[in-house]
Amino acid sequence: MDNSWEPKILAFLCNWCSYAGADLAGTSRIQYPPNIRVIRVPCSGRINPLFILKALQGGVDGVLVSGCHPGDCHYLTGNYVGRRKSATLKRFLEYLGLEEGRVQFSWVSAAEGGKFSQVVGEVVQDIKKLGPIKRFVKK
Amino acid sequence: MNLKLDKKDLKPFLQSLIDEADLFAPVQLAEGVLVFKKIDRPDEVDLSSSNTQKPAKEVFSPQSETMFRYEKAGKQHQVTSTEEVERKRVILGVRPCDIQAVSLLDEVFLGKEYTDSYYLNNRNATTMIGMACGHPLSTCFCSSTGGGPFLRKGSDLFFIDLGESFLVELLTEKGMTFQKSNFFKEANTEEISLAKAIEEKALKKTDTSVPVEGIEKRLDLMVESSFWDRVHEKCIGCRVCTYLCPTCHCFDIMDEALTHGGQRVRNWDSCLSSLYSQETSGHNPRPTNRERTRQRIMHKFNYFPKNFGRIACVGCGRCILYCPVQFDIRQAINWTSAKRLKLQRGGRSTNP
Amino acid sequence: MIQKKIREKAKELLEKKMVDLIIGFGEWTLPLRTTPIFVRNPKEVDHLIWNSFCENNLSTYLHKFSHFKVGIVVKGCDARSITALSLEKRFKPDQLYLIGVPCQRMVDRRRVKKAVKGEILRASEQGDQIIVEGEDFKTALKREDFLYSSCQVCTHRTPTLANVLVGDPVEEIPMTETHPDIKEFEKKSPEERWKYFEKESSRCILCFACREACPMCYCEECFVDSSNPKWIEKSLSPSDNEFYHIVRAYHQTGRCSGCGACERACPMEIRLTYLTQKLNQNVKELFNFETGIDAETLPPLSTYETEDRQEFIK
Amino acid sequence: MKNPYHPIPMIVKKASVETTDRMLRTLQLSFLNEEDAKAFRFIPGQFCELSIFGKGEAPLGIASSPTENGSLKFTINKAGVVTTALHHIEEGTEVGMRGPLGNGYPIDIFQGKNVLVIGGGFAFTTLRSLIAFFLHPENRNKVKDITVIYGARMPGLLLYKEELKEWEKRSDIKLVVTVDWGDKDWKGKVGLVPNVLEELAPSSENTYAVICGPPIMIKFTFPKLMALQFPDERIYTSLERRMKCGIGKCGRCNIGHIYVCNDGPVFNYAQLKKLPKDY
Repeated sequence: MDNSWEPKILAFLCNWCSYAGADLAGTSRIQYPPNIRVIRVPCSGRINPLFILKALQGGVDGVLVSGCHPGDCHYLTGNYVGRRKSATLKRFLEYLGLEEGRVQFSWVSAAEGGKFSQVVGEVVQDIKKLGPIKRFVKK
Repeated sequence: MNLKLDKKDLKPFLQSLIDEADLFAPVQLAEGVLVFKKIDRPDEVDLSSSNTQKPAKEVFSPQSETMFRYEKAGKQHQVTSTEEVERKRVILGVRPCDIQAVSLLDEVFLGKEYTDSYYLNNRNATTMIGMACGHPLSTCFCSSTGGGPFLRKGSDLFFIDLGESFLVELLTEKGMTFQKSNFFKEANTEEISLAKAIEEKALKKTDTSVPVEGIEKRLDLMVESSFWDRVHEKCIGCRVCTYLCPTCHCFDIMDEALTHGGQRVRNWDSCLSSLYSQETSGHNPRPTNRERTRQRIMHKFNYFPKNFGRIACVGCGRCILYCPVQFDIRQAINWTSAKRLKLQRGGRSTNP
Repeated sequence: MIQKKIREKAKELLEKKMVDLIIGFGEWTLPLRTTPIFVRNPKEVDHLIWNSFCENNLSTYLHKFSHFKVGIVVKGCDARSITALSLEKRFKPDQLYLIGVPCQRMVDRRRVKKAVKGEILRASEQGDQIIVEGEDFKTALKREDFLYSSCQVCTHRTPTLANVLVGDPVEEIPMTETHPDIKEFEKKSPEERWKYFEKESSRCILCFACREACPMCYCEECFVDSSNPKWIEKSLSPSDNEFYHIVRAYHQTGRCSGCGACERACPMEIRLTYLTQKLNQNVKELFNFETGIDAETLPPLSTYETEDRQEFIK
Repeated sequence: MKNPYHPIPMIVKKASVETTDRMLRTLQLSFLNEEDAKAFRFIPGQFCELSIFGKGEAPLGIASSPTENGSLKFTINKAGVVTTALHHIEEGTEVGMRGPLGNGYPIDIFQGKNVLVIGGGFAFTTLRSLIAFFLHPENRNKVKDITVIYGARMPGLLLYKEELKEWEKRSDIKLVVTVDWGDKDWKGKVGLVPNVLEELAPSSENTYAVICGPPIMIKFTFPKLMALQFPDERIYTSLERRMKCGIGKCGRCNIGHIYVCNDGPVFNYAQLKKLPKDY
C-alpha cells in the first residue's frame, strides 16, 4: 500500500462530553493523530444513521461517534437510545459486508482528554489497517 | 427476397454488430430478470425469454440520462452538452409491442413545437431489429390495442424465430444495408411457410377482446365518476406499472452537484407518486391515490388519444404481470365498457 | 374450511355493521395469485377466498382506510405488522377487527414458474400439491418445496392478538433454530457478502415498490424524497441504490414482521428479506424482542435498558 | 437544432428585496451573450425556467415587459430549494434561463378593448408585465381603459411600490390598491379584492378581465365578475402547477389533455370549465 495515504475520519462528538474531552486533550497538549474532522452534535442520541452512511458514501474512510458515558447524558437518556441505534447499525453494516471497524463508537467524558487521544489513535490505527474505503463510496 | 440467419451464426453476427455499433439486446440480470443493456460480448445476449422486465424504451429514453455537465468557473459556468450520440446503435430482440410503444414516444418527444434533442439523437442513431413474438403470453393483448405479435411497423429488420434459424426480413433503408451481410442466407420455401404458420398460431393466441374501441369517448363521461372511488382501492401506488410500461415517459429533472461542478440529469418519474404533482407550497392537485390512478388510466386512454389520436397502451401486459397486487388494466378497461367481457380465467374481484 | 369460516365471519361483521368493509383476498385473472379485495356488501362475501396464494400483507391498506372501521383477513405476519403499527399509534383501538388465519405458508409463484417450461395458465391446490397446467402440460408440484423463503423461516404463523381465529393454531418453530440462509451467508467473507449485496441492489430501478408494499413504510416524507437535505440522488448509481436499500431495511429494525412483502413486490426480483431477517435476529439477540408479539412492549429503538450490551463501544 | 433543455446564460444585474417579510426578491437579469438577447422575444404572461447549477430549475413568470429591452425581471417567492438559492444569489453571478415558455396573455385579442386587471399577492408579477407593456407609449393606444385592482395582505407585502406610486399619478390608468389589514401609515384602501371589485363595479362592456392571485381570491372573485356580467371567454387567468421541463414532455402539469406549461399557463374561464377539476 501507498505509505503516504492517510485516512480521513469523521468524528461526531457530543457537545457536553466528548467535544469537551477533545478540547481538554487540546488544552492539555495531548497529541492525537490529525486524521479526524469533527462535527459537534448536541448528543450521541442525535446521530441519525443517515449521517454515518452519507459520510461513508461521500468517501470518508471511517466514522467515529462519541458521547457521554452511560448515566452522564446531559439529556438523561440520549446516549442510551443512541447506544441501541449504534449497536444495530454496526451489526447490520458488518453483516452487509462493510469492514468491521469502519464505524466505531466510544464514550469519552469531558475529563478524559487522555482517553480521547487514545481512542482516536486506535481508530486511526484500525482504519489504516483496513485501507482506503472502497465499498459503498460514490464514484 | 427472404433471408435467414442460422442460429450457429448468431454469435458471429452479434460480434459483427458489436464491432460496427453499440449493440443493445436483452440481458439476463438474474434468473428470469431481463433488461435491454449495451452488449460487450455476444454470449451476454439472451433471446430465449418472451419479453424483458424493463421495456426497450430505455434505449431511447434512459431511466437516468445526463442532459449536460457543468464546471464552475468563478461566478460563471462552463456547460458541456451530452446530447450527441457518438456511435451508431443497433437494438436487437425488440418485441413488436415495444416497437409500437416507441412510435408513441415519438409523438411526445419529437412532436409539436419542441423536439427533444436527446431522444431524437438516440432515435436517429439506432437501427431497430424487431423480433416476432412466436409465443405470446396470456397477459398479452397487443392485438386489442392496434398491434400484434408479428407487427413489423417500426422495425428496420424483423427476425422470426424458426427454431434452428431466424427468418430475416429487411424492411427499411436502414434494414437494406444488411442485404449484403455475409451472415444472411437465402431462406427456402419451407422456412417461409413455417414462419407463416408460427405467425398464424401467434395471432390466434393473443387476446383481441379487450374493449379499447371507443374508450376515449367512454372516459370523457367518466371524469367525475364514482368509478374512480373503487378502481384505485387496491393500488398501493408503487410505480412498478409506470416504470415497466413501454409508453410511460414522464421524467423529473434534477441537478446533481459535486464540489466544482455537476450535472443536470433526468430520471423517470411516475404519476403514481404523490410528489409527482405536489407543489412547493404543499398543495397537491392530485392529493390521493384515487386522482393518481385516474391520471394513469385517463392519460393512456383519454388524454393521449386527444392529443395524438392513439391510445397510449400497446398491450404488452407488463403492468398486469408485475403488479404486486394484481391490478389488471384489461379489467379496468372492461369496466369502462357496458359489456364486461370474459377473460380466459374468470375471476371475481371488487376492483380491476 | 378456513375459507368458509372467513366468509361467515365477514358476513356477520358486515350484517351487524360492526365494520364498514372487509379487506380480504379474492380470486382474479392470473394463476398462482390472488388479489386484495374490499367487501362492503354482505351479499358479496363469497368473493373472499383462502388458499396458498394469499401472499399480500393486507395491513398495508389500513393507511388508506384510516377513517373506516375495517375487518381484515390476516396471516401471522400481517397480524404482527398490525400490532407493530398499533404500537406506533396508527389506529384507534376499536377501529380494526382481525380475522386471523393460522397460516399454511404461501407459495412462491416465481419459483413455481421457474420450475416448469412454458406459461402456466391454471393452478390449483390439491392436498399438499400444487397442480399447474399450461397449453401442453400438467404437472403436480410438492407445495413444501415452493414456499416463499420468508415463509420457510416464519416463527409465528398463528396470528397473535386476532379478534377471532378461523382454524386451529399451528405449531410454531422457535426463532433461534431458523434462518439457515443467514447462517450460510454469514460464513462468507465480508468481501463476498458486499459483492452479493452490490449485485442485488444493482438491479434496483428505484421504483420503491418495496417501500409501498411494506405496511411499516408510512412516513409522510421518505428520506429518499427529501430535497433538503438530499440524502440520495435518484439517478441510478450503485452507491445510491445501496444507500436506499441499507436505510430502507435498517428503518425496519424492530418493526419488521418478516412478511416478505417487499421482496414479493420487487419487479426485479431483488433479495430483500435476507436483510430484514437479519435485523430481526439482531434485535432478538440484543434486546430479546420480536416484532408484533405483544401489544405492550415498545419497539426496541424507542426505548432502552441501562444494562444494554456495549462491548463494541470503546 | 437548438436543445430546448439547455439554459441561456444570464447574469444577475440587480437584486432587491420587495417586501417587508423578505420572502419576495426581484432579480434583474441580463443576457451574457448578445445573440441570445437579440433572439429572445416574449409576450407578457409567459414564463421561464430559472436554474442555479447544482440546485435545479424553477418556473417563474416574467415580471418585466417586452418593452424594457435588454434585461428580464423576475420576482421570486422563497419556497423551495431553487427559489431559496435564488434568494441568496449575489449580484454578478450566472444563472441559467430557459424560455420564454407558455402562451402568454392574448395581447391581440385585447386590441381596442378595455382591460380590467385584478391581482392579489405575489401573483402580480406577470400582471405587472402586462400593465407595463400597455402603458408603454408605443402600445398605450392598443387598448382603451386600463383598470387595475391590486391587493395584498399588508402594505409591506405590496410589490413594486415605487412603480405603483408612479402609476397612481398617471391619468391613463385607473389603479386601486387595497390591503387586507392596513397599518398606521397606510392611507389607501382597506378591503378584500372581491369586495373592492364589487364596490368599483367596472362595466363589463367591451372589457376583458385578467385575474391572477391566490386560489382563495380567485374563488371569490369569479362570482363577482359573473355578477358584473363578464362572459366566461373574457375572463383570463394564469394557472400554476408543478413543472419540470416546461415544454410539454415530462408530464405532471397536465389538466386533462391540456399541458399547463405548453398550452397555458394563460386560459380563459370558458376553457377551464371544460377541463377536469384536477387543479
